[in-house]
Amino acid sequence: MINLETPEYLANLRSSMNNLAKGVLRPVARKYDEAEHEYPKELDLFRGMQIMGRPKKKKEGAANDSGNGKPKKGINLSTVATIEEMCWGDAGLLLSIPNAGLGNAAIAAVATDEQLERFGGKWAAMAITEPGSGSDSGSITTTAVLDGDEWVLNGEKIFVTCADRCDAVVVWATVDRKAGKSGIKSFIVEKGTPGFRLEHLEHKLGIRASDTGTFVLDNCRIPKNNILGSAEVKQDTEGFKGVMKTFDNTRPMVASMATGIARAALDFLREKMEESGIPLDYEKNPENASALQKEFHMMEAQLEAMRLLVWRAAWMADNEEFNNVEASMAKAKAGRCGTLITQKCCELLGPLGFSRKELAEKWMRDSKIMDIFEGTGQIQHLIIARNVLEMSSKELK
Amino acid sequence: MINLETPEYLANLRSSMNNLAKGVLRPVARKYDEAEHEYPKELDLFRGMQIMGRPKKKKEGAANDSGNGKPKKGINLSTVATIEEMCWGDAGLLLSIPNAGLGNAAIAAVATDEQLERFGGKWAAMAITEPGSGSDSGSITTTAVLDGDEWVLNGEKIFVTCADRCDAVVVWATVDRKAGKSGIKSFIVEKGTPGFRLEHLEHKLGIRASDTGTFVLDNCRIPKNNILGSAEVKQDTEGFKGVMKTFDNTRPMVASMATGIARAALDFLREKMEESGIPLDYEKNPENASALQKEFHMMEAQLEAMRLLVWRAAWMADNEEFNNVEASMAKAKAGRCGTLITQKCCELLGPLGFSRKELAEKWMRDSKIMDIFEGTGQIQHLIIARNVLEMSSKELK
Amino acid sequence: MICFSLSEEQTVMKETAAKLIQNCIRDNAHEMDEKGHIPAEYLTKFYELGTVPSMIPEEYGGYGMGHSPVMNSIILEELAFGDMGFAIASTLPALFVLPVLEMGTDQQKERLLPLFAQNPQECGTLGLNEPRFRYDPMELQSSAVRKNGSYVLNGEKCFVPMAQSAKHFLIAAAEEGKNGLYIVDRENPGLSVDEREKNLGLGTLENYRVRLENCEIPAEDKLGGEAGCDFGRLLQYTRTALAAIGTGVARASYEYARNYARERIQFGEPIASRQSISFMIAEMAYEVDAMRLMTWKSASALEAGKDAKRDSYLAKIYAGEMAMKITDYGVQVLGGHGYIREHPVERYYRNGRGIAILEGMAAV
Amino acid sequence: MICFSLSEEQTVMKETAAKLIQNCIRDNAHEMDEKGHIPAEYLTKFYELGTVPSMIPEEYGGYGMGHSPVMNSIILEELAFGDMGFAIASTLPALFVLPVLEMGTDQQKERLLPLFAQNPQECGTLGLNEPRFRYDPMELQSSAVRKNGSYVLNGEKCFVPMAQSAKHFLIAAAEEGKNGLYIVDRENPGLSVDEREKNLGLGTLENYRVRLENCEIPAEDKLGGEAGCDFGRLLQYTRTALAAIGTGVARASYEYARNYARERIQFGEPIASRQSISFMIAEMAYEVDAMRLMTWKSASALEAGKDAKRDSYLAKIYAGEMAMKITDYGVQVLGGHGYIREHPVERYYRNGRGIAILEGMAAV
Repeated sequence: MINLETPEYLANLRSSMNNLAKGVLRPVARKYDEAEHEYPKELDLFRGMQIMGRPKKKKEGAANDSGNGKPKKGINLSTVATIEEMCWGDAGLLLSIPNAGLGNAAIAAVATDEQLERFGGKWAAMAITEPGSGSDSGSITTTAVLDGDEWVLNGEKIFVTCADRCDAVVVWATVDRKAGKSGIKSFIVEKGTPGFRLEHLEHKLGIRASDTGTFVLDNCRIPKNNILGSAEVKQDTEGFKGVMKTFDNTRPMVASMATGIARAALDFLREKMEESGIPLDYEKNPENASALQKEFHMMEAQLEAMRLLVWRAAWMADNEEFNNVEASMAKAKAGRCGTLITQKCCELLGPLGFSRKELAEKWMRDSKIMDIFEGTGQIQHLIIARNVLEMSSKELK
Repeated sequence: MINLETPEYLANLRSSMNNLAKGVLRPVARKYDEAEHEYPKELDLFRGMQIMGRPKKKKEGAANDSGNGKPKKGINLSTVATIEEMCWGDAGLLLSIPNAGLGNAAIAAVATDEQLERFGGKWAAMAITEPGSGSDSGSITTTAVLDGDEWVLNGEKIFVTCADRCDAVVVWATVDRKAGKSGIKSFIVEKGTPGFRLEHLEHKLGIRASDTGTFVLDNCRIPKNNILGSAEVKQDTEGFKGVMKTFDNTRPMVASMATGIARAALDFLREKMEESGIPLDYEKNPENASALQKEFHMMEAQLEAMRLLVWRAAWMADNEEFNNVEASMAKAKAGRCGTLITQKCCELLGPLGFSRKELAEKWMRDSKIMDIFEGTGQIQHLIIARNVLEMSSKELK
Repeated sequence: MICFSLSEEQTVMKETAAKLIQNCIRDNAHEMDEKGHIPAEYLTKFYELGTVPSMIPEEYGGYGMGHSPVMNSIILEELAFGDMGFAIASTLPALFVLPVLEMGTDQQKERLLPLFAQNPQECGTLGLNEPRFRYDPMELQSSAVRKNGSYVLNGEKCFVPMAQSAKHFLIAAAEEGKNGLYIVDRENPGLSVDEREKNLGLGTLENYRVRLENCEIPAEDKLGGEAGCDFGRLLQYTRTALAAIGTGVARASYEYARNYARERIQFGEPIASRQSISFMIAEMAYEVDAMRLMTWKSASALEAGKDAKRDSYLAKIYAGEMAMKITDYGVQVLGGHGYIREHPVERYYRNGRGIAILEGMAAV
Repeated sequence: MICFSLSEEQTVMKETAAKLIQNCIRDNAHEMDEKGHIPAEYLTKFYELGTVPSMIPEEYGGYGMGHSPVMNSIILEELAFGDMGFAIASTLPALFVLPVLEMGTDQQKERLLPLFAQNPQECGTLGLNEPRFRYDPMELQSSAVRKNGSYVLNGEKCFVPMAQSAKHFLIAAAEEGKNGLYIVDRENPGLSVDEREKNLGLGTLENYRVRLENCEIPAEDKLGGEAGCDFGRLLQYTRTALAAIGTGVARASYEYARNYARERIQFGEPIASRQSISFMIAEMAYEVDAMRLMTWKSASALEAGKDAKRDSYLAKIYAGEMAMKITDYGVQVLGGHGYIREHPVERYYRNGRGIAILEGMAAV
């Protein structure tokens, strides 16, 4: 039965996570924006905590299943709610939380128990993009060749989040270039492996607390059983689709990041409006309001829409419904609108929106990445369009 | 030397045309919106006038050439300025002005003196679109076959403006389907020609004063010398490009229609704002204004941008500069923004924007066609993009 | 617990409404819109579903099934997916009954509810909107003045649905700056129904201007009695309803444009194969979903008996904005064909503009 | 007569500015932005063009070539195409000189103009903006109070370019609600230059907070003397200038994104072959043109000596809106690469936000 009232457990979770974000992240948000590439040592606090809510072992995932077909208190919904609050605190810092990398998500999703044993406790980054492949994940050229008991990896990976701080990296490589997408597999490469080199760290527009780097793999040899999933190259692209499916979980997370940042900007603007004696009214004709009020309300509505699309996608994942298109909807909407909201807030804040004395300008920089990584807004629109139009990637490029 | 001050002759022209629009068109705008398909007899007044400024004879076009290389008082700029004022009065009525059809423009542009003699005084519509071809003018299937001294035409043409009222129609047909675009020629078909039938008139969202119809050509025989331009099919597409080039002149006209309608809506809104004691200020920080003021000012700015893009394209035509991309820019911008402005005005007007007691709702309906006919906004963006990116129609579909 | 999927009961009701729309409205809406008339039998078909007696307590002759804003939102979307005017016309009895039921005095309920419980054709309506620039439902110009044992109403109302046939009116007016609702009978000589209105949209629906000139009613006909009613609550119900209707109109435009884009061939391929078209379709798809979720969030709060002032306000302004945007896209996807009244997207475009402008045309 | 093309003189000047930018700024802007510093020799190169002495009459030691808002708009766009901070820094002398020249008393001109005519490094600046929410240049909080033969200024200014090096300040303050400009020397003990500001954009430009605490100046240092100056006219010059700068920033983002889209291969083709990318490029192209035309329209009115209140206001708000939109598109076209500071689009994005927020940073 449709019920979009926020349940109490979630309201409590949001409130406690917001306190955490307010107490721990917000106070150092500016510090690590300025000290780019410096590890935010305040985050050590989170090493033991399961903030991103990822199961440590395969079997654990089923624990939440109440087994009676009723909606579940799901881990995905809790996770996106947590992420929103943390990003309200600081998005760059959230992305730097130890042991909560995208690689960890991939490992949690498909690793064997043996692999979980070996890598579950490590901070794992994810390396997909290459200089020549951005949105086009299917065209990656990093190769993995089996040589005896080892895979030999060669290639270059860019835009790896937590590149400096992670313990291991999940690297996407092809075992058979002729096989196209079906040849793409992922491999766990530990830091310190000979031939695995962190080339440099990027200087970015925003989320500067997060370290983004480039890796070079130069005849890098890793154990044979460091491959995630099967080594078999199937004729169809099911395998690749399986890999891409992990994004169905991560896209709502990124969308929730966008929601958290946008909310931070709106909360700040509301504070300033209240200080200036500009009340917010939710009853009168919006056309008769001041420009600030009307624009605020419209942004507020956009924020609600973003969050609801995110929560729906997460709720579906919790209830084992296929949420590919809903995940992209959340990401497309939140990525774009989060960017626009933070930009507009800076405008409405006037001089306070341009000065680095306040965080508003930072939110405008941080939020921009949410419409880009984990698939740009354009890629999300493609996914949605192909889905609702029932067109293949050949019919709709 | 850059000078975008409106010259006095143009200001005078605008003012007198606005008086005409206010006195003749505005009073019957609602009447012919409701009496769809009825000929607005008030327009007979314009039969003798050269409102749309098209030369009657080939040679006349050169008369404005001051010959000293200085900017000219051009006919294109005067025309778009006139059109804006007339559409401020009523767009559907402007489109119904006798002897000022698109077909007349085509005849004026390429007819021989002999053809001018025969057809110059007639009201000529233009028939391009077919049920299967909208934006894709190159794919038309109406055929023209030379049989002795006559062309035999077969096919169906839709969306013909002034279909009922015109005396003749310029019909696009192919003389050689294998030749693709180079096979496309235009022919003057007079009303009453056997085999030439007005099938039906359309009921439209807006511009209802203008009669839009469908023609069927069923073994319709016309004299051999009713072809406009050469009958020869060249290997290249220069001929087709030449035909398309007439649109470089008409796109700014349509853009100016959009500008005129949008201005009508803004003027009405301003009037209501002034009556309500909401002054317009052009000095204070727009962020501190009321929602109405801020939105009004932004729409006003959009309107200025629309008009300047239109005037530039027209000025270039007057000065014999190739204005293909600028014409599309004017159309893309004005088509889209005109639609948005009229929609927004209805919103801001509240109940007055929904009632047919006022014209605001009509302007919202009328303006929508400006983003569609003479090439949709999407087609205009394609033209602009191909041009600035230097890509062919194969490279950028 | 939070839940994004329909219950079995909700699914059944949604499908019932969808079927009715499919059978009676979808193919006839254009003709209804041109003629400005909804055939009575279509309305009867909806009345037969018994939504009004359902919500009326047994003591007043109804079925006493309660009142579900979420269910009503689901139904309204389906109805508006068929036609916005039909959605308003068919749920009009509820728009009258709901305020009486929720905020009326016992005496008012006793007098009015049995009429609607027993006769599905009983016609009541709500006069809220006022025909002026800067109209604000929270700052009504229509006035109610207490005069001994009665109230005297003055003012002008627009967009009053089916006023010509209505026997009972709820008239919104301000008494010393405080908004209230006043029950006025059709026979009251101070109430006159002016000419039928012609509007941009809502062609199928008979809307009228209603004039109140020294219209005197007994004091006990002020809804809720001396204390008056919770006018803000009424707006919460009606704004949520307009958001639901906006969702339906937008979805109709979206689905039509989506199907058209798949079938229409230009340059040798379906136009949907061009990103400029397909990205519009994608945006339409997720904005329709967002509108629906905003509606349901507001309806969920109402259903839980909570204050939905903020939720209903945001749902309404969002739906107002997006209904226009999406129905505009709908016309644009069809290009020239979208401008011809044979295709329904132009009707959705006209109706779509109404969501932001109108207030109080339906309630959940 | 109306004319949309550049004269020979305008073309020459435009190309001169473009060449300077190409040689000194385009390749160094990123480093300048990161280091927060513009090498003095680049500024000198611009000063050597003599734009400031050109506009100063011969009687004050200048060339007396007059002052052309259109020409200045053309130049500002080129400079901002290189870097927004550089555009402001290099034209800063003109921002000080112009109000003195147009609105100063003879005595003020005699004292100040020769300094700028003779020494291209003479540094004056304008303190207009105030660091607060709802700041409005027409409602200044900085105050000027007449006290016998002097004025006492109080207030806080932000975004004051190169205040640390400036010898002369024009401080905007309100005397009994009427805005005026007050000439303050660097040495005045009531004026203090606070820390250099860190901002979202304008990284290359040294901006400072300036504090006025009971800052006393002789009464004759009120610009324009007793009667004051035409403050609204100053805003017309500065708003037109910001529109020109916005055009330059937006054009820089547009051209970079356009070239990138042609070269970047994804899915086997240039990304420009996708409509979602190429339509952004098209929109960028015509909006840059629209911004420029709005700027030129306002500049044409100023050049003709006409009131440009409305034109300059509309040009500025349009440029504010579009500079943000276009520079956002610029980053989006590059995707992940646009987020890396190696590519200039992120700098344009940060600077682009400034157009709507800032006032009085340059004059045409």
